Amino acid sequence: MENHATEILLRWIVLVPLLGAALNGLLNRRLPRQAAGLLACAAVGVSFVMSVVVFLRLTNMPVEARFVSDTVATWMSLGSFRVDLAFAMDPLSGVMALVVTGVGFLIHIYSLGYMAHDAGFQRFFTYLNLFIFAMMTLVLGENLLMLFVGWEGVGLCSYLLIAFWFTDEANAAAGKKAFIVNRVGDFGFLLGIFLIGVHLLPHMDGSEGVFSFQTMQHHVNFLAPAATAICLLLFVGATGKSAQIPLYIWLPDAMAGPTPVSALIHAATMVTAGVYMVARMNFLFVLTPTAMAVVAAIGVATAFFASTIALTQNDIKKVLAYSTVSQLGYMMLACGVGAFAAGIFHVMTHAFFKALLFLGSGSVIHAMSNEQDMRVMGGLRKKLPVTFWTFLAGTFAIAGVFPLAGFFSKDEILWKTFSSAGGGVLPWVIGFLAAGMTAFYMMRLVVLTFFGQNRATPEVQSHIHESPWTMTMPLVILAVLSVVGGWIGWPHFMGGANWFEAWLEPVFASAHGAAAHGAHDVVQAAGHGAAAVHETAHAAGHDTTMEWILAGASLLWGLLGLALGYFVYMKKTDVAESVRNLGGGWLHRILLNKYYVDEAYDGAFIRPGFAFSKNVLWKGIDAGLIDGLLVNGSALTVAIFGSVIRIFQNGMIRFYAWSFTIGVTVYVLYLSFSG
Amino acid sequence: MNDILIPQLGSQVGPLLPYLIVAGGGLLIMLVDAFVRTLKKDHLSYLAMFVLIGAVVVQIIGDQSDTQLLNGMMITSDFTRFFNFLFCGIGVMTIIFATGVYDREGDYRPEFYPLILFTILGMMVLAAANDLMTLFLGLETMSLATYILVGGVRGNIRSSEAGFKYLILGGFSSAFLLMGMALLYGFAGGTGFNAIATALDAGEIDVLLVGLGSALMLVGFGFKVAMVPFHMWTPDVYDGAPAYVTGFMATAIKAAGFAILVRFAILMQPQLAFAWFPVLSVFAVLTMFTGNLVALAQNNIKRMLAWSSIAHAGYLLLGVLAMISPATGGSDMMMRAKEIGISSGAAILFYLVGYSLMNLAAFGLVNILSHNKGEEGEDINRYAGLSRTRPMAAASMAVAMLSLAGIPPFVGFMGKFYLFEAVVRAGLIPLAILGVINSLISVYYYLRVIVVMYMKPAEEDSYHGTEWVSVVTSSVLILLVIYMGVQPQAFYQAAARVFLGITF
Amino acid sequence: MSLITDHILTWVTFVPLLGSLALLTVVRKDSLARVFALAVALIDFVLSLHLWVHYDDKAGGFQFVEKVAWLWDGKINYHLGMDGISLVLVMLTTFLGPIIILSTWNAVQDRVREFLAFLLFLQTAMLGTFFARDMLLFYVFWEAMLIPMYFIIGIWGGQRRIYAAVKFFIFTMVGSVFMLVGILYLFFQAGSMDLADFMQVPLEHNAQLWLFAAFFLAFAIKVPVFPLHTWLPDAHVEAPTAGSVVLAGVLLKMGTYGMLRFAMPLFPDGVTFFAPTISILAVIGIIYGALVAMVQPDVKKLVAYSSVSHLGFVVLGLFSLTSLGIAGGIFTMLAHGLSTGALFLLVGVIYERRHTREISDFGGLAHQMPVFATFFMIATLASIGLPGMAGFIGEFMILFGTFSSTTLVSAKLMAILAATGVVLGAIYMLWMYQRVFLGKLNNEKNKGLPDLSVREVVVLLPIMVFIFWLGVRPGLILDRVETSIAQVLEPLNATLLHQENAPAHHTLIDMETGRPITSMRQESK
Amino acid sequence: MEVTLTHYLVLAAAVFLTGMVGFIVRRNAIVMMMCVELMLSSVNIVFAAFSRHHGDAGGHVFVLMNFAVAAAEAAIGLAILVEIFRRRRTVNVDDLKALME
Amino acid sequence: MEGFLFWFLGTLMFLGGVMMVTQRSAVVGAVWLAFSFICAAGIFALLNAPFLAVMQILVYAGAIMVLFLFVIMMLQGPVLEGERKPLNKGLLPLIAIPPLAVVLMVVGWIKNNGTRHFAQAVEPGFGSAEWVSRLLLGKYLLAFELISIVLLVAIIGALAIGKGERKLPWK
Repeated sequence: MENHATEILLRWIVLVPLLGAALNGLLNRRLPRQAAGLLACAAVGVSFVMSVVVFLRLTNMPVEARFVSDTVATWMSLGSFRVDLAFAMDPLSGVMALVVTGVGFLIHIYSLGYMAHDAGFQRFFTYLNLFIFAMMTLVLGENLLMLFVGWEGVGLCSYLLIAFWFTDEANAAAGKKAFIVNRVGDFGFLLGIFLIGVHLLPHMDGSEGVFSFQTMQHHVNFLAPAATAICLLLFVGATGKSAQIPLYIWLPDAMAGPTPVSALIHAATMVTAGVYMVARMNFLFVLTPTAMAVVAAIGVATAFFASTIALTQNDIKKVLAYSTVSQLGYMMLACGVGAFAAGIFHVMTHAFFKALLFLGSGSVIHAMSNEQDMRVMGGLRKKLPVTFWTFLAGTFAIAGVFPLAGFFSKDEILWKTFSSAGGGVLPWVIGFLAAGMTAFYMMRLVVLTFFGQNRATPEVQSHIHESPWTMTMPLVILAVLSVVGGWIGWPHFMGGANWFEAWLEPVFASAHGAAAHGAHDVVQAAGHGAAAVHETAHAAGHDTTMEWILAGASLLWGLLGLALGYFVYMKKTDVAESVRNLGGGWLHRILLNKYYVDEAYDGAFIRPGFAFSKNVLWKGIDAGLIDGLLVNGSALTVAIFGSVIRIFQNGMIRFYAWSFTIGVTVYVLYLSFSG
Repeated sequence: MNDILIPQLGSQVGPLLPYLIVAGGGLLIMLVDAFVRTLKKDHLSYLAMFVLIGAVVVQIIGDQSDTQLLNGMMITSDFTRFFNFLFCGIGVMTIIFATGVYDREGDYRPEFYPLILFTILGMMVLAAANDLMTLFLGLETMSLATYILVGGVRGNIRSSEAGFKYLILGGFSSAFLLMGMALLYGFAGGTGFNAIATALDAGEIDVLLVGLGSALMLVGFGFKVAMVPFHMWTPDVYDGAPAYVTGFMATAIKAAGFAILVRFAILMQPQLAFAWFPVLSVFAVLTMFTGNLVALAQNNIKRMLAWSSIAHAGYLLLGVLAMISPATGGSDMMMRAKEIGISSGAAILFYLVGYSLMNLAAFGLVNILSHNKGEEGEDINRYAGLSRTRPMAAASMAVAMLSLAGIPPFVGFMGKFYLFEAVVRAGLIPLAILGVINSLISVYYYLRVIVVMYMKPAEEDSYHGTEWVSVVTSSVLILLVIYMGVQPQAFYQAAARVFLGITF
Repeated sequence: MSLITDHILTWVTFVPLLGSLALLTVVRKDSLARVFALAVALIDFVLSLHLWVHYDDKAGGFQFVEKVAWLWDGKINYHLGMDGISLVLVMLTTFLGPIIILSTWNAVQDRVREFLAFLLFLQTAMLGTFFARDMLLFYVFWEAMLIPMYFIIGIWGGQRRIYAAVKFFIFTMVGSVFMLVGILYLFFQAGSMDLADFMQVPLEHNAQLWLFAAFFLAFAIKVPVFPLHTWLPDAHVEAPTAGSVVLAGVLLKMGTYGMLRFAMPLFPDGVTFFAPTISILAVIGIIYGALVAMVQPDVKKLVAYSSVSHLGFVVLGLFSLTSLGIAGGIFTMLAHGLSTGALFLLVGVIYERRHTREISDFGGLAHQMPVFATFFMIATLASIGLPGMAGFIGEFMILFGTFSSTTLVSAKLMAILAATGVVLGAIYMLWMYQRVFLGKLNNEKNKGLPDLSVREVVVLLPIMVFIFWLGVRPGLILDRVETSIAQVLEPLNATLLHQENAPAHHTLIDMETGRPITSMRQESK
Repeated sequence: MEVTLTHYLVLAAAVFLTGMVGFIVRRNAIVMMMCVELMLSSVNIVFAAFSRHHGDAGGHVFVLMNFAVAAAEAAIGLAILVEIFRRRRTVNVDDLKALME
Repeated sequence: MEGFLFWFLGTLMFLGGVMMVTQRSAVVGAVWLAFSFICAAGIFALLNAPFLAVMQILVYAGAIMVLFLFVIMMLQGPVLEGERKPLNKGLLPLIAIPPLAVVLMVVGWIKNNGTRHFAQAVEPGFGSAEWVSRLLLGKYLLAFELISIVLLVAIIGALAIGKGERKLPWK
């Protein structure tokens, strides 16, 4: 009975935010601001509590049976094809649920203050709740299609929230861009789903959902032949949602939205959905080294590439955005090398410190009366103490300073990259360099913002003030989390238990099980997967020295980066200048303009597409060919025939008589010749 | 060498009564018009209608036997009775419409009433003909009277011209018809259809006499039903004649023409296959296309309807083709021949009735909507906004147009359905396809009238007519059009019964 | 009561006609006429609910059958019947009926009675088309539909209304006349106009191809399938709002319905022969429609072209020859009817206020009319197939069905190409939304536009509700049509099975059991 | 030499054609009507010839009918022609241009 | 003898027709036509149709042609001078097509089938006035009655058209 109750909770975890959104949305202006805000926060809070309850229940269950599911109804059903409207929680989704609702709750609180004076207060919280609903559907969805529902839902919410201040054309455009780019990714995602369905449907009898994760895992051997294709297609979707190359372009623009949105959606939760999905489908990914390699490559490339751009940006949020992209690259890299646990671990820690950083920057922007350009900031250390210290914590965390959260997750990822069969030295090196750059540009950010003299107009300066408690409180909490958050993953070689990995073990172990009795052509893939796990599991046992060395190296490297950043932008600013002008400054220009990728897309696809559609398809084929030539043409031909015949109707009796006789003659001749 | 047979006449008066009534009525009206001084406007029309209705009534209560009268000069059968109904009905409608504009300057024509009665008499005789001579005389009675109806509008040069054109070309064509008859007579050695039938059954067919003869007769009939290339008089004459006469010609005379065509086709089965079928199929297709294509270009509604009537003649000719189509081989050849004969014949008759209804409705409205003075009188654009000034008339006109275009649920569609069904049944699918293509083309110009009436704003000189009798009459016809479109069964069966007794 | 329930189909079909006659004769005042027409439509809807309740979808087949001899003593009958496929479309029709009438409350001020009469007449014709089981009856209703629509466009339409009306009429006629010849041929073969007897006619290969072509042309023009679509944008743009809604909501479905009901089961050879070509055309239509919609300056025209794209999906689904694809096709018919209907209603709302539909005349409306913007957003999302809304289910099943089809040549490629339509859909709809509703409200004329009135909300709300409801509980529809689909396509399966590339399980025959899926459904219970 | 049926038929044909051609070439309405009369009389000859050929009376009666009909037609035609002449002062059919496309 | 008469009358009849057609003056044309009709009467006579021959002269050459001449005289000038401009020579080939075609056909047919003789000799009294009139009132009574109607119609028509405007009696 009791567990039934907890199962029922699952649907409410998802629905309560929806109710909140509905109430807020319908009542809208009629609802006083405080009420609206509290309603929203309460909704998220409740679902956070419920998530905790269910999560605790999981912890009480035996390791292999940690799975709670709640089937609401049959969604689609036609013959052997069936999809359920169902939710489920296992260790993986449990973690995600906690992160989403937890961080989400904090950011709701924060928004109370941040949006206090905004006209669309109620609308904002409607969207936020809606987002939590969608995100929870994504996380708790029991099958791939439910996940897809959430997937599209969060896309919609991000669209709505990016374009929240829609009166500015740019914001609207950014929102649209985000949605469409995501759609491109979803295109691949859908095809992946189809491919799965095609291989599973024959073996269904309508008693179980086709796309249910359990079903897929159970019949994984039917999927094995197409594993590579499926995984790559799914990964296309992931690149869209998690802003990987080549579809990352929407994320920087997405910063047009209110800062809490950037924190919640475009840093902490939604963008990690891709990683979550890959991890979720790990049992399939491990069967295909190719796909894994691609994932890893894309991930590490993104990590490096984005951080180079971040070096030169002047908009405080843009810097954070690109850093987010590169961090996401790390997560993908982890998944790519089979270290799903590490990936998810980084998802969590990153959620903490990146949310923190964004909220901090929000607090700064708030103080600077909506100024985002770092070049006119500076010297805020005194004026915004809380913001400064929490921000600093976040910076060290992301830079991977021991013993902050970032250190553990990032270090583990790098180590796995180095050690596991899927990885190697090259990816490690690249990731390592990226880590250094991360530290550097974060320090640059901090220095430009908080140190030195303030470069803003006196009028602005006069308004600078520390944010209200509703905003600082979440900052503090998140700061604490980003300090201690990593400890649950304290690695073995430091004598920790790496509880986090152990917790996720059942989810990812099952993958290898499936791989083991998969078709024989994927055996060595399975072997590799097994090897990876084996290694992670017993790393503590033998040669931890290498691990120590790498950990130390990355720590030093991080510190070095921080120091360099501080040095360059605090003491010797001319150095920065000279670097910028390196080689005629072309390098800097390229980085500043993000490698001109947007322009490239624009020139390559968008403009030609429109021109083609307008001039060739519409004006040319539709109006010209079909309507003009075929339709009106045939009509004209008929008319012409008519008027030609009219000519004979000339009113001359004698001509009539003549044609009459001609008719007769023809007839007579025909008769005489036909016999 | 048989004797004078006045004594025998008594036995045959019964079946002859309708004919006698119409003839006598014509004479009576003539005398009344001549000698009764105190005539009021509608008296003559009442009288004429009374005569026609009387003829119909007598027809209904009279004997329904199939007999040959007057030494086989004519017959009475369901066939003739059917057409007598049709002709008399059309006559009544025409008289109503004519009376509607009776007091218009130039349109007062007391001679109209006797003449139309004689025209109808001629048609009735034509349909009942069982002898080349009867056929010819019926045809000429009809034609001569029509020449006068067309050309007799005093003070209207267009009418006179139309009349003369019709007359002189009619004479020209009847010369061909007569030549054909002469040759056929030469083949059969007798003018009676019975004689011809026996001669045909007797075997060896003289190709020249039969083939050329029936060909020339087809030419003659073709002239009457406006078959391309013998159609060219049609638009001009329809245009020049007063609208009510045009309506009468477009319906009654066409019906008469097809009556005799069908009659003759049945008579000559299956020898016509070689003499008529190939050329007639070409002519039929030409007729459909010419009619529809030229109608597209018309601005004058009477000319438009004239051309459309040519097109409809084309559809009907398809029916005739189905009737005479060389029956496909096989054991059940005779069976199929009969089946096809009945279905196509019934289809033709049904179509004639439906076509007459909708065309009469249209012409009745044209008759009052357009004062018959010169071209601009019938310019379609003068109907602009009619749907506001005279909704009833506009609605009736619209339905008539849709029905003519063959859109369900109106009789026009049902007629086409039966007709094309017969054509397909006879295995002439290409012809059926050409037929539907034509009804497609026709849609455009029929819709145009509706467009003008309903979708164009009214102009000040749009329409000035107050005559309501015609409008009501047309509306009644329209109700029939709809009813027959929804419940055609009874009418079709009546039409089919006509052919049950006939051997094909 | 039994007087009604025994002839329920007749009642449902002809109640609107009675209403329109009453409008033309008895009811004289415009205000009264509106109420009256609305009442009639509502009554019809209630009557149709009886069908919804009493239709037994497990049994399938044709129910509520009525058969009265009409012509040729029983060879041609007044024969009505309804199966699941008809049912859902009929419900759509009767559901939209009152909404449409309510939507014209203020829009139409000129000749109100005629307008409403035509609307009701149109409804009768449409319902009859869905119910007809006798080919001639079907054809009569099918053609009769043209008349009211022609007048609605031509009299109450926009600038180029006459051109549009005539174009609509002629285009549709072009197809149907050839179908008529085909019907006549079959009638000659079968000796009866009854669909069931048509099924029995053994036709040799070539005849099937020709007949299929004749039938398909008629339906393809109605759908419309590329490249026969050019009448649609004109008709939509010129038609008054109500006209556009009926057109998009129901009329276009006639084509796809006809394919499913007649063209496909009657001529299996034709289907298998033409399916590749048709699916290519469908895919072209999807992409082409989307691309052209993208560059339209006129909102209504944009929606019109989006219809071309959506119905491309439907056609693709039908000719994927998989139960999934076909079910998805039917579902999309509904979804499209709702979402596009809603879109046209919304465009009508703004047109009523501003008398323009040029996208460039708008911008920032969301600030001025938030409620309107919200409704429009929902409709937009529904039409781009956001999960959780009706559109998604249909598109997903269609694409999945196509993707998994083994009978269709290069099915996977088709599905992939078609899936790009989903992306394009998002592009043109959102771009339009952005230009109309977002940004600054800088056009003076748009300042002070009133937001949706209560009536307009009442008009739109039911549609919105159903958009979501169907999105979450598609079973509502799928359970209804499942059996019927299998039954409609039995003959098709027979042929497909006889071909060497026999279809796999997930077309309608299950591979293991060899039984049609319907039976398997039972066993899964 | 003996005169056969064919001779008469050929004669009739020749006369018929003469009338036909005349009808087409002449523009004088009255002459055209006379041409029609010519054609009719050629038909009469055919009737008479066949009547003789079969020894059947029908032909003769038919010829008589043709006389009457020809007369009637001539009467009406000339009447209308006079009516036209009143207004147009011409009987040239090419001048009858009131009715044409 | 018969042969000579046939050729003589036939040729003259034909020539009369040709002359009628080719004459520019209507009056002269009418006279030629009358001449041709008279020859036709002779042909009738050759065909054992004395009654027809007589009627031909009375009705045709007599009544009808007189009617024509009367009208021609009435209309005077323009008719006498006939067509103003001569026939367009360019059209001749077009006009010649039908008759030539027919001629060719007839010739060809005669070539193939040769000539046909009259079937039987005629019985006495064939074609006599009494013989014909018996038929008219006997077998062909209907035709006789109908022809009266035809003539009646002609009378009505001539009157109606000939008479000028008619006033509405009730106005």
